Amino acid sequence: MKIEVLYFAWVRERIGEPRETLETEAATVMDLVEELRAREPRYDLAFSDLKSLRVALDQELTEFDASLDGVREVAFFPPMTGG
Amino acid sequence: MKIEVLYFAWVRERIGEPRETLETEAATVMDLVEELRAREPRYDLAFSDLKSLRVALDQELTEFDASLDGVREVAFFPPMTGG
Amino acid sequence: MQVTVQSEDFDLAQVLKGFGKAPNTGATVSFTGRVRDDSGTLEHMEIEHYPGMCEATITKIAEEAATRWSLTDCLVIHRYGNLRPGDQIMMVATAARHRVEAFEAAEYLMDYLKSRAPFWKKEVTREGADWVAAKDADEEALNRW
Amino acid sequence: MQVTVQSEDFDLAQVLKGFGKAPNTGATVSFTGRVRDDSGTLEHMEIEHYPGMCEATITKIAEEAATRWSLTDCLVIHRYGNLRPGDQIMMVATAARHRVEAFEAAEYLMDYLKSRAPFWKKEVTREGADWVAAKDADEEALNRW
Repeated sequence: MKIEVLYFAWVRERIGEPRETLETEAATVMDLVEELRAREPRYDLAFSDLKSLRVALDQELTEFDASLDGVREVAFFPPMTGG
Repeated sequence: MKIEVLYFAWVRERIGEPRETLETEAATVMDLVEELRAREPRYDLAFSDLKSLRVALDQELTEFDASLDGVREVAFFPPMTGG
Repeated sequence: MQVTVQSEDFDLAQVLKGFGKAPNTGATVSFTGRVRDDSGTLEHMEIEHYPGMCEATITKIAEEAATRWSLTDCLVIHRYGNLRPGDQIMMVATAARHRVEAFEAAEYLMDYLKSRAPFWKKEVTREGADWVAAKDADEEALNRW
Repeated sequence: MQVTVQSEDFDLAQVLKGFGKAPNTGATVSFTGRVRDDSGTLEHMEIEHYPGMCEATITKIAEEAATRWSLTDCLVIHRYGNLRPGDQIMMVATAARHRVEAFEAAEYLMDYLKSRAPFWKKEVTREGADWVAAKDADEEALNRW
């Protein structure tokens, strides 16, 4: 399946781009993360500490064990600092 | 001694005037209240329930047992409802 | 710090224009109180005040808040006289480094103004007139500080 | 209810002009956040945001506040882009019958915006640039609600 992946803040800086379209068979967010980490060191570095990362599926905050079934947009970013 | 006495809200309405200058030898607020109550029924009515009254001496909130020594202005009023 | 007791209305927009611009102000909070007409019969509200004591009491409350929360700015405007439903009664504004300080100081000001500033409200409705009674809850609100 | 995410500055005075005038609004609270320069070396702050998710998340938070505190009006403006010390970052405003509701709703909005709205701040100083880390205290602040 085709999935849109977005990166924000220092995740974006480590990976070097704000978004990309991926072809993946990953069933969960965690599977996708493992797939990305295996690709290149910059991904491995960006995802090295999952506790300092958040994930949103189709613009809704969720957990790393969430299913990617039917999802079009995944976003990875550090904890938000709004306000 | 001469003392300025002020009344506010329903205390003012019951007594029928906003302020008066009194000649008194009362030592405490309580003494002054007793003196006033003895004067006329309208004062007696206004001061019939001291728990629903507050008193300020020289514009500072205080208690009914406070001394009038050196005080120029006494004010009686119900609990405040500012804001 | 600004403390004003007046019968005229105030323009919140105008008042806030120059407010909270001191260096290192990260948070500004404003509160505005208006006359409500819960019963649907209110013609106007009379606000009686104790000239002199109002200004002195509010200034003292504002100074305490400014010290306790290290405010970078603080402002209180309170009106007296005849007000109609929807009219502005009063406002407070606080400026501080962080949001919690600005919020707490504004709530402190409001809680103390309610029960300690010498104002009295009388509601004049088509059925008659009545002094607004102080609420136990307003007195109890002071216990949190 | 109004939720706006924009790069342009906003005029607090202008925004509050029409706010909180619904019948039976007794209390209006506004909060404004500005860029502080604690170190004295801040050149600017970059606010990155997630377009779409920002609006959706803030709208959801505002709707929850509006329901929980029976707000008569509610407004959030949040900026993104490059801001300088003293610049306004964001504001919230709440209107309700009583003061406690308006204050609580405004604090709720702020607490949730801090930790749930997808914005990220980067401080650019003369010495370099650093992402502002989320504070444990901000996450814990959500527990009171």
